[in-house]
Amino acid sequence: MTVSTADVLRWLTALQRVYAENRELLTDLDRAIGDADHGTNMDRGFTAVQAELSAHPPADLRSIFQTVATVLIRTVGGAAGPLYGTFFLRVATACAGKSELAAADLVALFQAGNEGVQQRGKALPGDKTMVDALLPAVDAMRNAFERGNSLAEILERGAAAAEAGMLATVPMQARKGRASYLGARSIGHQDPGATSSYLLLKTALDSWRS
Amino acid sequence: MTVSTADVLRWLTALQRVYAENRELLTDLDRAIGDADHGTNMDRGFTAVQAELSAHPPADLRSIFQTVATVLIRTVGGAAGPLYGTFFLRVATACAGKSELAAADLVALFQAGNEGVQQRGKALPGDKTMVDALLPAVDAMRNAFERGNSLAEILERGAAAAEAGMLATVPMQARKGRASYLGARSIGHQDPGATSSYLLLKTALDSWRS
Amino acid sequence: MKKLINDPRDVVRESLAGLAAAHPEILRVCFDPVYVIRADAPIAGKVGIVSGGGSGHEPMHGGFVGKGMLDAACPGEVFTSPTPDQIEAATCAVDGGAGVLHIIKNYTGDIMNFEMAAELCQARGVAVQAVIVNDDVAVEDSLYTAGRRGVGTTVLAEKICGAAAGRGYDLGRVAELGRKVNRNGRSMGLALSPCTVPAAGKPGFVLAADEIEMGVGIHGEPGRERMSLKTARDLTAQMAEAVLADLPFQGGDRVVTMVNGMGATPLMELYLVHHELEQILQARRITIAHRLVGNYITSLEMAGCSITLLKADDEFLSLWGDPVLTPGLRWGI
Amino acid sequence: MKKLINDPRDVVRESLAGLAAAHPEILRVCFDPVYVIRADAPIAGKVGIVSGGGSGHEPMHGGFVGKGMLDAACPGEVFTSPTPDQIEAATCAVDGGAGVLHIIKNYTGDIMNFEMAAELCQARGVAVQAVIVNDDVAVEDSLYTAGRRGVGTTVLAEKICGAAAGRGYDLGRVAELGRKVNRNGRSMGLALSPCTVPAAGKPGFVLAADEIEMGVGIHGEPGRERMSLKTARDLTAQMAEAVLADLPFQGGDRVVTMVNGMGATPLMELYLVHHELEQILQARRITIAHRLVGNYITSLEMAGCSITLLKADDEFLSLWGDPVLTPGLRWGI
Ligand SMILES: Nc1ncnc2c1ncn2[C@@H]1O[C@H](COP(=O)(O)OP(=O)(O)O)[C@@H](O)[C@H]1O
Ligand SMILES: Nc1ncnc2c1ncn2[C@@H]1O[C@H](COP(=O)(O)OP(=O)(O)O)[C@@H](O)[C@H]1O
Ligand SMILES: [Mg+2]
Ligand SMILES: [Mg+2]
Ligand SMILES: [Mg+2]
Ligand SMILES: [Mg+2]
Repeated sequence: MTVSTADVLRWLTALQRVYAENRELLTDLDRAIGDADHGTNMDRGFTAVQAELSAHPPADLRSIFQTVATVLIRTVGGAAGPLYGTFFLRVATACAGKSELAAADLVALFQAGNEGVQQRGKALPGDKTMVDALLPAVDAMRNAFERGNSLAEILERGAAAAEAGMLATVPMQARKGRASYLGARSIGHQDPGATSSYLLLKTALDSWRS
Repeated sequence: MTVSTADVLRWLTALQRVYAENRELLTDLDRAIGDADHGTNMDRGFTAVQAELSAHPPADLRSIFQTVATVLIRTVGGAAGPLYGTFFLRVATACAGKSELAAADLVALFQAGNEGVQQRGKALPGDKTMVDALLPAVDAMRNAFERGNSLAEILERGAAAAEAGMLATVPMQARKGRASYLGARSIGHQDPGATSSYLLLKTALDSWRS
Repeated sequence: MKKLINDPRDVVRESLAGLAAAHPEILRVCFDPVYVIRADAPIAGKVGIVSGGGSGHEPMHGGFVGKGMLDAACPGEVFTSPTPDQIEAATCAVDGGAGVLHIIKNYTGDIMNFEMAAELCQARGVAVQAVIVNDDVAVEDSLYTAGRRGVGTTVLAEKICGAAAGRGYDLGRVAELGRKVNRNGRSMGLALSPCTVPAAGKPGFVLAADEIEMGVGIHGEPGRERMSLKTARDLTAQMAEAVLADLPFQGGDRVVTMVNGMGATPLMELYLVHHELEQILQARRITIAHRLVGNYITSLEMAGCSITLLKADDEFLSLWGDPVLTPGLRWGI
Repeated sequence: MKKLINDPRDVVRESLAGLAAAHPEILRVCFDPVYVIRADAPIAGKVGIVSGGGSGHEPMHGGFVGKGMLDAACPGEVFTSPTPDQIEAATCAVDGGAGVLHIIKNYTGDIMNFEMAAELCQARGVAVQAVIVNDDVAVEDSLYTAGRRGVGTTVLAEKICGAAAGRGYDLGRVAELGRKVNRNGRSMGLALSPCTVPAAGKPGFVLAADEIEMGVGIHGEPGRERMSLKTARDLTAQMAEAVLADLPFQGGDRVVTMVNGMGATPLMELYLVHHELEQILQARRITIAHRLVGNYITSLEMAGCSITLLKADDEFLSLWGDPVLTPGLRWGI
């Protein structure tokens, strides 16, 4: 089983719904250790992505992700904009020439995306950022792939690892981003960006499992 | 029995205490139909009067009231400053040459004070102002005097009439001062200035009755 | 009560000390009695312009003292008129031999204190004339009230009369000009939240979470109605209609507009309201010649805004353009 | 949430439309992408000065666009960094051939978005340099944080760099000057009340009736401590001590001071705080060469204030005096 262009578009459509539904949640998390806008930012960004994709449907996978990246960069702002923008820029490059994604492609693709986030933001695991959800997810997916698991299983492992990574940010002290200004006061709160990153993977699973 | 310079000074000392004690009450009344400062204004004024009287004790009755007037005009501000200032200016003039006040003097003195207030503020009875307490008090004192009542009785009638006049302002619609901006919304509230005027007479009674 | 103050009784004086310290090149503050005066007053041969009123409306009036506007301002206690001794001292201090104009907002206390002061000044041989500003359309005028309240037009009158005095208008002409400004200016305001007089310690009124006071006075006096919060578009339209209908302003008129913040309303919202106002006026073919957007006549930390429109003729517009150098209003210098 | 707005999603654009309408002689606003630009940009041969950041801090940054200060400002959504496409468009639009300086407040989002934009501009052949302002002493700097936040010194850097560019400094020199301003500027603020991002609808934090946040950030970020309200004297002293000790400022220093309102604090209180600050500095024989008192870098309707001190040399002071004509800061023109 592989992921088709249509699957990718379903994923992005689902992401708009998911970030709209979790807008308050993400903003509340950001209120605790940031500036109360992460939910609004993500919602604004993925709503704009949908608008752009339906206005000008791109030809292939690469240009779909290229569009996602530029729209997010243009509309999200804050820290999340350049970070998720870079994520999808790398994903787009990783899709170059592909018309559908096999298990290996998926792993490579999320890995490239996370590398982009780390290069742009210089965050390391444990800094209490989206990297703490993305990196474990990528590792889990790679292991599952190497153990020859199915695409659905790979996505399940990825989402599960992302969720664990997201929850693991609670006891962390932030070392990057706005939350780092709180020093020890950032401990005990779940990181909004790690949460939106978990939703990214969880939604991929839900959209592609079937 | 007559009112001596010492009695007048006791009255003024008592007035400082009375307006300090009723500061919140007068300000709350002014909050309902004005700008929430009448208590503060009266307290500030009569505290300054005491300070001035003890710093430079005036020689005679006239200069005592002259001092009261100029200090009130200088320190009270708002509508009450010029009004009570004019009140005591006229009282001072009415005391010219006197070293103590007999019943007739007292009546004439409060009458002169009220006339000053009316000339300065152009208020008529029923306008919901201090005049609604002062004018009935003056009339009652005059009647009592003409009926040959004692000074204590005259003061009692005056204070009682002032209190009735003060209470009578509740159903009135203000036609002068800040409260008039409320139109019909000023109905149902007791006028702060009528209340401070009642206190003026009530305190004279309490200070001189004995 | 949450304020950046020390003893509430010292607020006015300590704030004035800060005003003086912040603008030594523009003004001085005298403390006994209290008034704010142009650093270079008196100006020989120039009509002096003096205003005043309760404190708590900053930058009005002290912040409008300076070249091209006020020669002196008399601040009373918070929301309480200044006293005759202050006004007398300020008036005599700025008299350059050409007399002094008093610009007074129409409140019983202000009127009576300025009246007493004028009597004292005239006794000292200083010619004084008064302009009474009563531009608030929220309160209906009638024989049975103290009349309309003086609000935003006061700021425009102080600028225009200040410029005229600078050009050498004599006392009679400056006074007539001030009355013309008042005749052609109208204002209306609203409050989203109340304000607290420091000495009182409690809000002057209370509004529910979704309630506003339409037509509020600058001391928190009630206005036309308590109503529920609407969009900036609807609220601006409601204020503008009331102001436009009152003069009335008509198509082809040129106006000076002021969108004024009550104290706690962000500039972002004031610009948004100004945007709505411009569209309303454009639709009626009323031309905006000059505009002010900001905090000019405030009510402590009240949230809300007011709109002032002045129907302008060539004289107003020409005087408006003259240089002005005050803490609150500055251009051309 | 009580605000004078329409749809929360339109606040930034509608407010910018009002800014443009209010100051046509000074600036224009472009909407796709969104930026505020000097009416007469680009100025051939002059280094362009561009700043930007989240909206909600008005007049910063859009209100500082104009002659002698910024050539363009890029407003993001409320409290959210602007995006690279805005910054790229604004930068290219103001480039007069001498390159463009980006003045950036030290927030991860701002840094990353300006970085991406700079890459895009350089690809288009526009020389770009950046000055990062990180002057907030409330947050301890360390290898384990994103570093200190950028606050009040940004305003002073924009004025001084704008004047230098007007005098013909080249890009390298203006950038170096901006970094020198940042090295010599320190700030600290406090909040008496929180503020509400329109799109969020709820306050960013909550304070008890007697509580304040000492060292608050301009987005409502927590500072050094939650403490109970004290007198303006004590609070000013606490902010001043933190600022003075950090550089450190010493007797004999000349400084430019800014007592800045967070949005809902009356000017009366800001002047009172300035009065306290002047006394503290006098006692330490620190000379105030220039002062600002007012709302310059706000946080929506937050109540509170911040203090900024800039240790000034002759170059700063001379540039400070140059004429400036913007909606938020104006003199000499
Ligand atoms: N340097 C960084 N690297 C990776 N992720 C980061 C970094 N800085 C911040 N983030 C993520 O961005 C999230 C905040 O995003 P958002 O609230 O949209 O931006 P902002 O903080 O500018 O308001 C944080 O929860 C964190 O996960
Ligand atoms: N024209 C007037 N004549 C007589 N009394 C008046 C007049 N105007 C106002 N007052 C009195 O003044 C009182 C208000 O005084 P105060 O609150 O100290 O002044 P202000 O209204 O200026 O704040 C009113 O309650 C009323 O009794
Ligand atoms: Mg955020
Ligand atoms: Mg009152
Ligand atoms: Mg009053
Ligand atoms: Mg943000």
